[in-house]
Amino acid sequence: MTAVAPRSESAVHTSKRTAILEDRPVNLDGFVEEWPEKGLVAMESDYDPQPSVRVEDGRIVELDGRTRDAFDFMDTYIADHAIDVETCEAAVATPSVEIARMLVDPRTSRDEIVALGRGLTPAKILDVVKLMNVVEIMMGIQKTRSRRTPANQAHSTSAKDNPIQVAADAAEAAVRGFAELETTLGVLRYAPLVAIGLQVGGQTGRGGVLTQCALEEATELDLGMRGITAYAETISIYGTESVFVDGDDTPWSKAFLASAYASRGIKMRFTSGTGSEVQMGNAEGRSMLYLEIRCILMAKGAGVQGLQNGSISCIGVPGAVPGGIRAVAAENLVASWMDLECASGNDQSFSHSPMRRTSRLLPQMLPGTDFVCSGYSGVPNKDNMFAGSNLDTEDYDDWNVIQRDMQVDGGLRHVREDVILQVRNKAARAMQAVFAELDLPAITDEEVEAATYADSSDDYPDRDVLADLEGAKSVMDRGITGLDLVKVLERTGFGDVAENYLQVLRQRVSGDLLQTAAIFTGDFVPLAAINDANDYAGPGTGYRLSGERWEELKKLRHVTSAENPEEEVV
Amino acid sequence: MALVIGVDIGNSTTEACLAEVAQGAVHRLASSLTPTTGVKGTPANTAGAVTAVRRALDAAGRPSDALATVLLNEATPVISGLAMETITETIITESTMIGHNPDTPGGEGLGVGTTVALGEVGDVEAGVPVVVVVGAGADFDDVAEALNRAVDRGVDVVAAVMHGDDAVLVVNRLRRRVPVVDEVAAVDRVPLGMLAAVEVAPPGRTIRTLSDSYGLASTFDLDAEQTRQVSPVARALSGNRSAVVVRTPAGDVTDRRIPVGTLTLSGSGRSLDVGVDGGAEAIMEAIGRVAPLDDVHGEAGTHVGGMLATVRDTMTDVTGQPASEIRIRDVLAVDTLVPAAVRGGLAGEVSRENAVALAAMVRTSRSRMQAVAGAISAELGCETVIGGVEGEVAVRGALTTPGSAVPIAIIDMGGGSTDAALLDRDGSVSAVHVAGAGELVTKLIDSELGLEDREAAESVKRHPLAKVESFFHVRHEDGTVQFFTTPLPPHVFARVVTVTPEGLAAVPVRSSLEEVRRVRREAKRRVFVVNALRALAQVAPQGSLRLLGSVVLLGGSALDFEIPAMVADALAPHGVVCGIGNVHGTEGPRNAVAAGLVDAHAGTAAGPAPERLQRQVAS
Amino acid sequence: MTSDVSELTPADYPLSINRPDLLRTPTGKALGDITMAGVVSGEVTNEDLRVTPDTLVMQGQIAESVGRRQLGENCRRAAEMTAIPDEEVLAMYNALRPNASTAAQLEEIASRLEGTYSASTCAALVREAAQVYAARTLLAEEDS
Amino acid sequence: MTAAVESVRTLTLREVGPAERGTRPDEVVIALSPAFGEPFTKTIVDVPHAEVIRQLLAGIEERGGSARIIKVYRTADLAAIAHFGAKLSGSGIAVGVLSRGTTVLHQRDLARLSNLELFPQAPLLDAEVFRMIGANAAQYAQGQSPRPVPTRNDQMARPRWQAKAALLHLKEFECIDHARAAVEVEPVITRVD
Repeated sequence: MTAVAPRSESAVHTSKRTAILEDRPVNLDGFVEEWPEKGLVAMESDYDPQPSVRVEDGRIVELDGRTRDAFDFMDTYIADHAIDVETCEAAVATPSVEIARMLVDPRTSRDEIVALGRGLTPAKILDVVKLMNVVEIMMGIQKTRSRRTPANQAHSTSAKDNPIQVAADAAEAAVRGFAELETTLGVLRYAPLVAIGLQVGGQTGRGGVLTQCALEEATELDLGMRGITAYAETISIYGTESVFVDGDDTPWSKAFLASAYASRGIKMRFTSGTGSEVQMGNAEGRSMLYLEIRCILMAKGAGVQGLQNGSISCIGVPGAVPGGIRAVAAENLVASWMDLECASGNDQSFSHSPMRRTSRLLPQMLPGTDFVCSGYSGVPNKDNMFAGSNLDTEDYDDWNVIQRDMQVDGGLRHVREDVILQVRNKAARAMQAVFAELDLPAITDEEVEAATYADSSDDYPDRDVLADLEGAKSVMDRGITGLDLVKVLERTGFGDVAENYLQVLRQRVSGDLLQTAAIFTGDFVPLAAINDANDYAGPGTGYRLSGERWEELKKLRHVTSAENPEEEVV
Repeated sequence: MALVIGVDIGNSTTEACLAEVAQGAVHRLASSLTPTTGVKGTPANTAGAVTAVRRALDAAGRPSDALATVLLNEATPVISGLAMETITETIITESTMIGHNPDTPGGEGLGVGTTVALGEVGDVEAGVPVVVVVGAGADFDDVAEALNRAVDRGVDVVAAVMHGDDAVLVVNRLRRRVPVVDEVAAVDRVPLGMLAAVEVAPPGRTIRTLSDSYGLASTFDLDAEQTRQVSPVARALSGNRSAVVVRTPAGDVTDRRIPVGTLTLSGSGRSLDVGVDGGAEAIMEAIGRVAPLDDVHGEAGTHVGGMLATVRDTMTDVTGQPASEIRIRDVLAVDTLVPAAVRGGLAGEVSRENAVALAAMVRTSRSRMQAVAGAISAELGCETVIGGVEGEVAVRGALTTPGSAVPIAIIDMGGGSTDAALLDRDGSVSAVHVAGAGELVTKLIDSELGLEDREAAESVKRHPLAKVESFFHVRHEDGTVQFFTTPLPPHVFARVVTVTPEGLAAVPVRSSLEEVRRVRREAKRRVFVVNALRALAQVAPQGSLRLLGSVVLLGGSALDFEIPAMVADALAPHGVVCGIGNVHGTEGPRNAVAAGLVDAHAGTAAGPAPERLQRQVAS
Repeated sequence: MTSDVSELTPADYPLSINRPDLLRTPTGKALGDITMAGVVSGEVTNEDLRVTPDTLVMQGQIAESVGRRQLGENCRRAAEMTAIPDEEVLAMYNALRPNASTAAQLEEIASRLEGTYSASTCAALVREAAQVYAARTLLAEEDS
Repeated sequence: MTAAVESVRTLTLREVGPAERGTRPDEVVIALSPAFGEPFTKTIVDVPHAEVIRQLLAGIEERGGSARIIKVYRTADLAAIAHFGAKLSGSGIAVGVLSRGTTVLHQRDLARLSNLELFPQAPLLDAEVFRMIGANAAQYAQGQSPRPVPTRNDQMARPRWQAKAALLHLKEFECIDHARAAVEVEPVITRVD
C-alpha cells in the first residue's frame, strides 16, 4: 500500500510539468546514494582489493592481496578449485585493458578468452570488466555465451496453487517457445500436484520442455529423483563467508549437493546475484560486483554446469545505485566468460516504469544469453509466487514485437489463438485423466473449460484444498513416479504427451543434459555448449536470426497483408 | 483351487479381499483399500474397483491373469445431501442498543445521560449528565484530554461510546473514571441528544442493570406497559460484559422466526407437513409418525425445496432414472446454533441464532452394478459376479470377529449414511440405511465453532484436543500433561490444538478447549448416537433394542477415538453388548463386506448362501 | 562394461544420439529398450531411468575434452555417489553445513565414503572441508 | 483507525539503568535497536519513532498488560535483539523493533531465528499495525492466543524500498557499540504543537 502512495508533497509551489513528472511511475522507484565503505556500490569502489596472485609449490599462496594465512573460506575455495594454477601468474600479469579488448574484439576467439579467464582472480576480472561500457559488455556476452542458440525460461505458478492452472499456463508457455519452466508454491504441501501439472502441461505444449519446482533441498531432490521434475536451480550461494554461513551452507556443502544432483542424472545450476551481501549487511566493504565475481568462481570451482545470476531477488539494490544495471549486465558477462551456462535474471519485479523495465532487459536480450529471463512470468504477475517478474503474460506481444523490430531471438514466438486454446484445453484434459486414474480429487469439465479460456487464478472454480492436499500427500506416500505418470497418460489416450514425457525421462540414462547449457530441441536432440557451442567471431558469424526461425518471428497478432491490405496476415 | 477377490464399493472407500478358494476352504492372501471413484453403484466405480484389485494382487505378488473371479457387492446407490437453515434472527430497530462484547471495555459501573458528540462537549452546560460519543480517527490522548477539560469545567461526563479500540486507554487517562464501551463500528449512527445508559461490568462479570427489565425500567423511568415492551432488549443483553441502551421513540429489538419452508413427508399411506422452523425435534417426531418413509418433498421456492431437488437431480444424473421416480427414504434433522450478525446492529453485534441441519438420503431400486461388472471383466479379463446385498454380506464378515455369535447386528458408520443390519437366528437378514454420518458432523463442528474452514473442522472431528500451555508442554483434553524436549512450533503457542499423527495443528478459534470438545462430542452424539439407535430400532425384532444381543461396529468411523465408546454407552442401558469389529481377527472394522463376499462364494460362512435370504426392511 | 572405451571427444555428444551403443541402464538395458511398449508391459522400471556411474564418467570425459576440468570432476564425484542411498546423501549434505559436525564426525563420513562406497574423490572433498572448517571455526562443539 | 496524528510528538529515551530481568509475569519487553530514537527518528516510511512506541504501549495497555523498554547496543540483528529482550521479560514475551520499522514478536524459549509473529516488510507497518502488535504481545504475555496480526504484502515494495532498507540497515550497523551494555529506558513523549 505505501509503495504506491505518492511522495510527500513539498511545501514549495510546483509547476504543472513538475506535477506531471512527479506522477510518472519511475518516481515510485527508490534510488539511493552510494556508500562504498559499506559495499553499497555497484562496481567501482576504492575499497575493492587490487589483483594479485602468487604460486608456490603448485599452490596459490596469495590471492588479491591476501596471503593464504589470511584467506577466508571463499578465498580458499576459489584458489584451490576455480583458478588454474599453471596459467594464473601469467594471466593476471596481462594488462587488464588488453583482456577487456580481447573480450570485445571479434578476432579473439571465445576459446582463447575463456582459456585466459581460467587463470584470473576475482579482483583481476573486476579490473577488466570495469573498463567496459554497457555496449562492450553486451559485445562480450554475445561472444562468451556458452550455447550458440539463445533460449528463455518461464515461471508457471498459481496464487491458489491450482495444478490445473499451472498445467494450462505451462502448456501455453511451452508452445510459445520457453525451453525451461519453473514453479513454486504458496502452500508447500501442494508441491507434488503442482509439479505434476507443470510437467504434464509442459509436455503437452511442446515435447522436451524441462521443468523445475523450487522447494527446500530434500523435497526438491525427491521430486527430481522420482522424475516428476527435470532440473533444479534454487541452490543459493553468496560472496562473503559470513553471509554464506548465515545461509547455513559453505562452498563444500554446496559442491557436495551439486554432485548429488548429477549422481541422479538431474541437471542443476546455482543461484547468486549482486546486492545479496549488502542487503544482509555483511558485504565486508566490497562492491556488489566483486562479491558476485567470487560467487561465479565458487560455482565454477564446484563443477556445477551453470549459474542463475543477474541480482535475482535483490535487484532493488543494484537498481537503486548509479551504474547498477551495468553491473548486473557485467555479472552475466562474467558468468558466461567463466564458461558457465548463464540464466540471466530479468525474473523479479524491478520497476514501476515500463520504460525502465525494458531498458533493464536489453543488455541480456540483445546479445542473447542461455536463458534471457530466469524466468519470465508465464502467468499474470499477481499469480507469480516468486513475488512477480520483470515481464509477465501481459508483455507477450510487446516481447514479440521487440524481437521483430530488432531482429533478435528472445526465445519466444507469436502463436495463433486456436493453437493456444487447443494446448491449454488438452493440458487440462490430460490432468483430468491423470487425476482420475490416480484417485486424486476429480477435475471437473467446468475446470477444464475454465483452464482453456482463463487468464488468472480468479478465472478458475475453487478446488477443495483439503482433498487436494490429501491427494498430494498420497502421491508422495504411494511413491508415484514419472514413469507412473507416463503409463497413466498412455492408458488414457494422451499417447503423444506420454511419449514426450518418456523421452525426457530417458535422457537420465544418457546424462546428456548434465553438460553445460543443455536444453532439448522439439525433436529431443540435446543442445548443449558442445554440439551447439557458441562460435561467434564477429559480423556474419555465430547465431543469426534467419531462415525459417526469422519467418516465424515476423508473425505478430496484427500484421497488415502486403498482398491484400484489407486483410491481416494469419 | 481358484483365485477370487471380493470387492466392496462403499460410499467413500472401495475395499478388496483376495483369497484362494478350494473345496470350501478359504485362504486369504491380501486386502486393499482405495477411495471410491464416482457415486457408489454407478459405472464410474470401475476405476476404483480395478485399482483395489490391482493393489491387492500386487500386495500378494500375484499376476492379474491368475485371477478367476471378481465378486462384487450389490451396491445400492446412496446419495446424501446436506443443508443448514437459520430459523431465528435478532433485529434491532432505530439503534436502541449496542449489545456487543468488545474484548476490552473501560471503567466500571453505570452511567446515564444525554448523548453528545465529542466535538460538542465543550458547549455543554455544567452540571448536565452526558454520554460522550467518539467518532473514528480520534486519538486516545486527545479524547482523554477533552473529557478531562469538560469535567474540570463542571460538565457531568458519565460515560462514553467510542469507535476505536481505545476504551481502557482513555479511562486510564481520566481523572474521573467512567464506563466506556469501544469498538462500536457504526458509532456515527448513534442518535445524539437522546437519553442513554452505558454499563460496564468488572472483568469476569456480566452486566446487572441493563440486562434486567426492571433495571431498564428504573433507569429510563418506564411504566408497566413500556417495561413489557423493552423486555427483549434486556434479554438480548444478558450475558454481556458491557452494553449501551439509547432510549429512542420507536426503538425496539425483536427476535423472530424465519419461515424457511415446509417438508412434506409421506409414508405408511399418509402425508404430513412439517415446518422446518419448528426445529429438529418436530421434524424427527413427524418422520416417526409416517415411518417407514416413502418420500419427502420440500416446499417449492424455499431453501429446503432447493436442497431436496439437488439431491434428486444428482441421482437422476448418475442412474438415468427420471427425477419423478427417485424417492428420499430418510431425513435426519439436527438442531444447531450458528453465529450470525445482528440486523441493525451498530457494532457488528453477533448473536447465536438457531438453525436446523438436514441430511437427506436417496436410494434407487435400479442399480447399475451390471455395467460396473461388465467394465471390470473387460479391464481385467476375468469373470465378474454380483453377489449379495451389502448389509447381508457385511453381517457375514462381521461374524468372523472373534467372540461374536448369531444373532448379530452391525452398524456401519460412513461419510454420508449410517447402515445397520441384523442376522437373526433363523438366518434371515434385515438391513437399513439412514441419513446422516461423518459429513454432517464436520458441518456441525464447522458452523457451531464459526470456523469456516472445513480442513480445521475435519481435524477437530478426527483428533483429540490439547492446549499448548508453554513451548515445552501441552495439556491433553483428558487432563494429562505431556512434555517436550524441543520447543513446539510458534504457530501453536498458547492455542487449542488437535493432536494429529503429523503433529499439533492449531484450531482457529478463541473458544476454550472445553467448549471445542463439547461442540465436537455433541455433534457426534446428535448424529452417530442418534442414528445408531434409530437404525438399530428399525432392524431389531419388534423394534426392541433389548432383543438385539450383540452389535458390531464397522466402517471408518468405528476407528474413531471416541465414537465407538459413545455408541456403546448409549446401547448399554438396553443390555446390548457392543464392540468394534475385527474381521477375521486381523482386519479390524475394515473389509467386512469384501471378506464376506469371498466367504459366501466359498459357501463356508455361517448360515445359508445369500441368494436365499432376501428380506429388505427399507426397500 | 564400458570401462575400456577410449577417450571420448565432443564429436561423441550427444551420447543418446551419437553413441547409444555405449549407454546402458542400471539393469543392463540398452537405451533403445526404453520404449512405450516396454513401459506398458512393465519391462521398463524406475530403476532403468537412472544414470550409471560409467555414463557419468563418460560425460565427465567429454566435459574435460572441452576444457571444463571442474565439471569433469563433479561428474566423477557423482559417479561415486550413485551407490549411496538418497537419505544418506541428504544426511551427508546436512553434516557438511556450517557448525553441524565435529572434526571426528566429518572424518567418520569421509571414512564411510572411502570404505563402504569406494568414493575417494568425495571423501577427499569432505576431508578438505573438515580442514577449512577447523581453521575458520565452523565445526560443531566437541562434546555434543 | 489511523490515529490521525495532527500534532507531532517527539521521543526521548531516558536511560534509567542497566537492562535487567523483570519479574512481572505479564510484562512485555520492547527491545529497540541501536539507532532507534537516536540518531534515527522515524521508520522507512516516516512513521515517527514516538508514534511507534506510543502505539505499541497503547496496544499493551489496552489489553491490561505492562511494558518495559530496553535499548540494545551490541547487535543490530532483529532476531537477536528480540530474543535478548524475551530473555529479560518476566513473561518471556518481547517485541523487537529496528529503527527502520521491521518488527518481530519473540518468546524466550524459542530458537533465536524462530518467532511468534514476524513483520518483515517495514514499508507496510503503520501506526495501526504497531497498535495491533502491542495488543497481541500483551495477550501472549497473559497466556492468551490472539489472532495473528494480518500480514500485508506488496510486490512493488522491492523496487521502491529494497535499497533504502539496505542503507538503513547499514546505518543501524554503524551504531553498534560492542562496549555498551543494554539499558532500560523510559520513553518521554512530548507533544510539539
